[in-house]
Amino acid sequence: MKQVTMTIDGVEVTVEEGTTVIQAASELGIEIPALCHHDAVTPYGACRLCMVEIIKNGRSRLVTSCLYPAEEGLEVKTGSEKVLNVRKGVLELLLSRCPNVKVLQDLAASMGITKPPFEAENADEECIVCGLCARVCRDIVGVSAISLVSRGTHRKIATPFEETSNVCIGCGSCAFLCPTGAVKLEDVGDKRIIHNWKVEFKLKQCKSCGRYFAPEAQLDYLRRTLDLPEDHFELCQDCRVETVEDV
Amino acid sequence: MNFPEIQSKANADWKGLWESDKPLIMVGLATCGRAAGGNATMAAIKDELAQRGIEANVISVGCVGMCYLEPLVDIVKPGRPRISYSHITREKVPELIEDYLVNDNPRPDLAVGTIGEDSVEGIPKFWELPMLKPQVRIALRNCGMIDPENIYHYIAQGGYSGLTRALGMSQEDVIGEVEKSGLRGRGGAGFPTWRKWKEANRSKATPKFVVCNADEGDPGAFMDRSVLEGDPHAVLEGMALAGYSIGTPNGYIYCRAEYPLAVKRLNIAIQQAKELNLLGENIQGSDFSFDVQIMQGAGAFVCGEGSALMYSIEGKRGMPRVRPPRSVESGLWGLPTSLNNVETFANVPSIIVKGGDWFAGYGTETGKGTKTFALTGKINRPGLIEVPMGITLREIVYDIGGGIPEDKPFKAVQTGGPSGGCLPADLLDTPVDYETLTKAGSIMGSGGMVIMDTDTCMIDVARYFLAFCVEESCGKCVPCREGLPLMLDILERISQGNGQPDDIERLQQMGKTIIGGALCGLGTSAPNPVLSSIRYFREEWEAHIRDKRCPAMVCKDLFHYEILSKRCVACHRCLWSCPTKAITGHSLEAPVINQARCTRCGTCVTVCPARVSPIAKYTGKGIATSDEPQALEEVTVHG
Amino acid sequence: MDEKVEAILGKYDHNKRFLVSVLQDIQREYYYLPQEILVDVSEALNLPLSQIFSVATFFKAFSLKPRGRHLVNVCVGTACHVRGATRVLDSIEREINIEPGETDADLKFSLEAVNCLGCCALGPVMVVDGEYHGKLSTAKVVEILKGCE
Amino acid sequence: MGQLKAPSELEKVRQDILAKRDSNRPCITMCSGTGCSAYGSEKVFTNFQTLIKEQGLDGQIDLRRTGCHGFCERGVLVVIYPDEICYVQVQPEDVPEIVSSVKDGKIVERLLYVDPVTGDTITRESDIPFYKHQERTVFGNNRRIDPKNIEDYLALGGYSALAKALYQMSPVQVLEEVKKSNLRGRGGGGFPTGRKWETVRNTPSEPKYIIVNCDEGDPGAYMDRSIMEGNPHSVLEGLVIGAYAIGSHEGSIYIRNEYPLAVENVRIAIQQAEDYGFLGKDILGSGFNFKVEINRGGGAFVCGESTALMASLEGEVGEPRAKYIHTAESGLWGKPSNLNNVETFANVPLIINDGASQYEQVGTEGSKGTKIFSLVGKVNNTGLVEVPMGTTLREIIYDIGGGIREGKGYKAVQTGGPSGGVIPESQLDLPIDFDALTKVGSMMGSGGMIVMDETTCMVDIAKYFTTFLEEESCGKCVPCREGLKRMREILAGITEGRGRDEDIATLEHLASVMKDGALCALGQTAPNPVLSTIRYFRDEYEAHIKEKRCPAKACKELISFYIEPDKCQACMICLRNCPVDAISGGKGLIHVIDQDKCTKCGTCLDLCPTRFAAVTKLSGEPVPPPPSEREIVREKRSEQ
Repeated sequence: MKQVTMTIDGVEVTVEEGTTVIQAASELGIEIPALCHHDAVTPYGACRLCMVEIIKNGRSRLVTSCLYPAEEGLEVKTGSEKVLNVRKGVLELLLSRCPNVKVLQDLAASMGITKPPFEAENADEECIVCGLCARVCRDIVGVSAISLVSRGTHRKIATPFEETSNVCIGCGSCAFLCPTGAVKLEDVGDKRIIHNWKVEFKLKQCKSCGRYFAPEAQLDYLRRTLDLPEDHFELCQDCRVETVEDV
Repeated sequence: MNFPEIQSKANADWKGLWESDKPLIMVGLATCGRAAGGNATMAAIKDELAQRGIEANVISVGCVGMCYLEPLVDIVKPGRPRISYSHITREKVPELIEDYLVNDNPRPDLAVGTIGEDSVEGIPKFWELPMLKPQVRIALRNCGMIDPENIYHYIAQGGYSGLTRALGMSQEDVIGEVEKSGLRGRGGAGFPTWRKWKEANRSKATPKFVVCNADEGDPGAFMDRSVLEGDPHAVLEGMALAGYSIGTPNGYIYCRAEYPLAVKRLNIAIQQAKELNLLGENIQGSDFSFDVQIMQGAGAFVCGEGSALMYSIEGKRGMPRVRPPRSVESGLWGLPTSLNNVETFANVPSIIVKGGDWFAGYGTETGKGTKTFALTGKINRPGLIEVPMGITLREIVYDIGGGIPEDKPFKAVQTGGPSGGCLPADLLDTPVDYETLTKAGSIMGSGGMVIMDTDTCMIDVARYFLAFCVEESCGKCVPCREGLPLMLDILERISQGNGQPDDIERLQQMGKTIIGGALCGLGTSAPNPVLSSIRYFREEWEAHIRDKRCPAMVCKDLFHYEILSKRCVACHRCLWSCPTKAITGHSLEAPVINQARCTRCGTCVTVCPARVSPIAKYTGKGIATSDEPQALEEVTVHG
Repeated sequence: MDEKVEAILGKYDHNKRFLVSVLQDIQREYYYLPQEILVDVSEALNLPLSQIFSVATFFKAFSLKPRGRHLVNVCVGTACHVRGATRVLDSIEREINIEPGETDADLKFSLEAVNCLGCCALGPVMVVDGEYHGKLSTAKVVEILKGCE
Repeated sequence: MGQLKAPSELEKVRQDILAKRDSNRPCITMCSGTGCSAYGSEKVFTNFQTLIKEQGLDGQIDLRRTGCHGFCERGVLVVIYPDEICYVQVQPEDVPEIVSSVKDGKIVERLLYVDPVTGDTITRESDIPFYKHQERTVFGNNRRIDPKNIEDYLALGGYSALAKALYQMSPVQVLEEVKKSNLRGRGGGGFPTGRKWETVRNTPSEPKYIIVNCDEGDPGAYMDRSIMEGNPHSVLEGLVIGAYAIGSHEGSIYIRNEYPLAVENVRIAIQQAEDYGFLGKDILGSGFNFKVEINRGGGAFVCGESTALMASLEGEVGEPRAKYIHTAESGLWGKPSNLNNVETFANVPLIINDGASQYEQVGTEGSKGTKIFSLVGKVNNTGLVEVPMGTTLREIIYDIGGGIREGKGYKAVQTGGPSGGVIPESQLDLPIDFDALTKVGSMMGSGGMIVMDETTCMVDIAKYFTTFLEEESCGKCVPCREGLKRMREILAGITEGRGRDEDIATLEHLASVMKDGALCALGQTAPNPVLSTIRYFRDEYEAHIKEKRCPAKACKELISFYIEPDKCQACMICLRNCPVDAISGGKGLIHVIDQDKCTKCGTCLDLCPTRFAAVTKLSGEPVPPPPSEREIVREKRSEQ
């Protein structure tokens, strides 16, 4: 694949065409903050934290590094005054929305923001509406149990009609990717509960050790998508291993 | 019927087919077409027509060579040019018939191109397509254009007029034409065809034999198969011409058992030719008689070698013998024999009809005419092509082949099969003919051309071909029987990460010895893949031996997979589908690969749904522990 | 499935890209988007229900709650605003005591505040059951609404 | 009517239509735009129909419904040809008188337009100042055409530009012509149309899409609606020419669902155009194919943004995406897509017919041609006006608009809708074009022009737009979603008397974050209304914040209604009509407003007879204590 060379904060880097600026930066060990971005999921450009300043044939411009593709001869500044102003402003807004979310507090602190400048509507709010959960559910897991609903300030993530989802498989990828811990998932005994989607799943029990190791719905989904044999999930992730000799 | 009458009938039939008020539908049903579901398509077409009560002529044709477009269906509608449609699977048939035959919408979105004078809006001209424009079709002239099971189709294209013309010429004149054409053996070595014939003609002993070598053993080459399947009469006519030139009624075709369709079509063709007295006793009233028998090989690569082939026709073990004497003096049953390969024969009729000078008009000083290649490997448009000698590899790879998939960098092209070699990117502008290829360390061979990108490991390729030769060696001579396995052992240990510093030199030494000492063509060329690989890709060999690295990440013992947790969504598809249960981890965790149990089968990579796959490949320093991957070279596998 | 819905879907030959139009037609038919019908649509168009819900809640024109017999659209476009649309809206709210987006208990009125009906020259404007009323005053509004049965 | 297969056939059809028509025969035309129908134009029309039938006048008097004339202020508008006699504010009951006057070739004086400024009566439509100062090249035909009848459009030379393009020009020539004309997108951005077309044309991928943006979301602008309703064929013609130029065979018209009449008329127009062979296969026999479909928007301002619009065309949520790859290269279904707004397309036939050099004559250096504005708000003659680029605001507001209502003072004009800004008196002589407006901190936008007088509060306006945008924000990106929310909170605070000194600075900080940080144009331009009001009316902000005073007396929480005792005639009107019974007093007793009960609905102010004008608004000053009972009585006696 075609290679392109560009400079990020003065350092030159060569990457495959199609790589995004944020990926290129991380190859240089420059970590650009981002909350709505995850390598596995198609970039979205919603949180605006990852904005960087690019200089292209003399003209400077702010772009989201999670979306902007690496270009030959591109000059990128990840910490210019303009960039920091936006990043700071965004963090102020996010912290004011969710004053009690650790990730945001830390990021804010690193930008010198000590307390939320605006009053929170609901101090317990943890969701920043980055949409990662909905996107991973639709694009990667492939069940589309949840989606972004309504718009503007009322925007939130929900199941259809905010009722119990009948397609959710309880895989928990939404919780796994959620940057703020807003997706509340817990395994209790033989049940997995995801409170946000009002769902409850029976966990499969391991024939050998008796541990409840994964939601039956998820295993069933995996069997269908990967077409695996009926009895493929009799043993848990650990016990199945003992059935094979090391090669 | 005399030949003129046959011809006029043929032309009439052909005209009737094309100028009939019924649509003409042609389905590509060579092996590649069938593999792509051509038979189902054919059936579906017949059903659909029946259901709708549409009258049409439906025929099956051979392979046009564009395997990547199969199944191919051509439709000729009255008053419209012939339109080629690609990927017409069973499901697509109804809509195509509905739209084009019923509603006269030519569906440019499904069409590849139009063949013939007029054009259709939105559809390019078939022969103007980038992959066809640089091609010149002589041996393949009829492939995909006619029904190979209908001799009249062949005759309508001017078939057998070469033979009938020759019957009015002296043997010397016929050989003279072939000499003028500069035609050389297409089987690999490139020995001038006319000289074989002249010598066989001169030699006093009788009976003499004409043998067609259709024992296409080179893995990844299939042009002989396509010619036999798509235009069997061209080969028969060529053989008859050879028979006439050297003066013998005896023809043999030695065909691989793996080519049942070719054998079937040859049988039909021979039958039809005999019925029209274009083969058999006193062809067209002349005193020249010629008959062809088909012998089926039993799948031994070595039998591609002349002497071995003839032994096996005689019913003996297919082992080469020392030469001289060459087979033109003492071949089959010790009698004068002219052995040529399929493509060589397929060229002859045109030479006789259009003249040797016409044929010599194509190609280079040393290599006249055209050559067919089976273009395969990491290429966008794999298939069968026929190009004038002297065309550059670049033109073949990029103009005709459409370049490398995903725009990956070109790494090497392998020609000549197990006897050939790999040429690197900086030789892309080499004009293709016998001498240049040999000079570059490969050979023309029968026409296999395998394209490789940066995901191909040259050591692995060399190992593959060497293993092939070890398999196929007849075991008669020591250098081949004993030497090749020793070389193979060294390659094995190199790809396992146990290479010794002097292995490269050792391999080169052994290679020279075998080339010098082996008995037949198989042995003397078997080291080529290794030697050319070392010649052009030495640093890759050293990476394997010195750093225990496989840059292409192919050699299973030299790379490993790891799951980067920050890229993982914990969907556990990989965990549960890993065939060796090498992936572990609990629900809501990013799984981990147990390197001891991982067999590098890559299943995890294929099932991972992530946009940027979290499963990274590492090579070098043996198996790394996941806490120090940055110490290693990482290649991200794009999901 | 309801043949009315089937007909609507047929009109757009079950093409999912016409989702918005489909929903509009359904709303015209039922005055809102009944849940069970959206479920049918999701099966018929083979679209995830979550996506349909997402679209249905995104666009203002759609209502997931039943609408009243009379739909009152008040223009709150700029031109109307500077000519006192806010006061008009207040008086409407007072009259039928529901807020924009709401429907009263006995399903008589639904009130919507629309960003510009494109009758800026007549502002303030409202549309009751498809009929335009221009140059409104608080008094005139009350009179019009009283006229609804 | 079969499909036309050659320009000659088109010309023939036109001749036939003209032949059928007698230009001397009186023709009653009536505006049937949404404005006039709101005044009951349908009733007027049916009255005409029945009357003409009853009196057996059909054949002698033609009757025609036309598109919007623009002078919505004075609807229902009726114009009698050939003399172009213009009647305004026509009521159904006026119809008989009009009909008989037409019969006897007389004029109904009382229905003629009277200039509020000069006071003289005007007969011919084009002499009315509102029209006189306009140059109605794009919009003018509306009033001559029955939008539901393609023949009217053909009669005026319709589709000749298409014929010319298809038969006398290559696609590239068409493209060059449009480039040469310097036509800029009328949707707001003002991007050169020709250049956009060129990019789409030169992007190798197929198919290419061309889309009409009729999702007119800008509150206060309705020119696209009026063109779509009044002259849909002019847009279709421009669309097909555009398609030919860029090599597209599929188009879509994205139109607001709130515009039912426009949807209906364009649907009919498409049908007719297909019947005549101006759309569909082998257009005018040229071999060029183009089909168009209608998509109705779901009512989301953000869908005016190209990427959001295309997303919703794909059946997705109308959410914008980053435009690092322009829609001209990868838009609808990832294919090259060209999006222009209604007015832009309507300009194209003119350019092709008269040639770019002709077109360029009108306008300024950077902006050629004319622009349609919806002149609304506190101005006497509201309606749609089309003027050459470069006309000054003063000309538009005073010459055409007839000045501010009720003799009040001009304060500002707001242009560019929610993405634009306000322009103060000091800029009244600004010759308006794309660049000039941007320079003064506003923008052209789609052409909304809302005039504001001294009673309009600028902080309230800023709050209005911010609230509007907060509702319309798709909510995808943080700066827009959260930023607008906070801005609105602050502005609400200011207008409700809770303003703090640092508020203005905070607003400016939020604005900078949104300008640089927001994902799409909606968010990036969202702060404009706030910034431009601060820029020009900072004192008004400060009055609110420091003195808790609303100079315009508009902010409810900062004003109180007060009945001046010496003016009150105790007429009981306000008392009876107060919706919350906040007014005490009675027959002969001076009325007093109970400030605690008062909801400030303003009914008392509206209803208090102007000759008394006893009700006033106070702001920033205490409400005088109610006079005691006794005084009231003495006051009363002394009057007799």
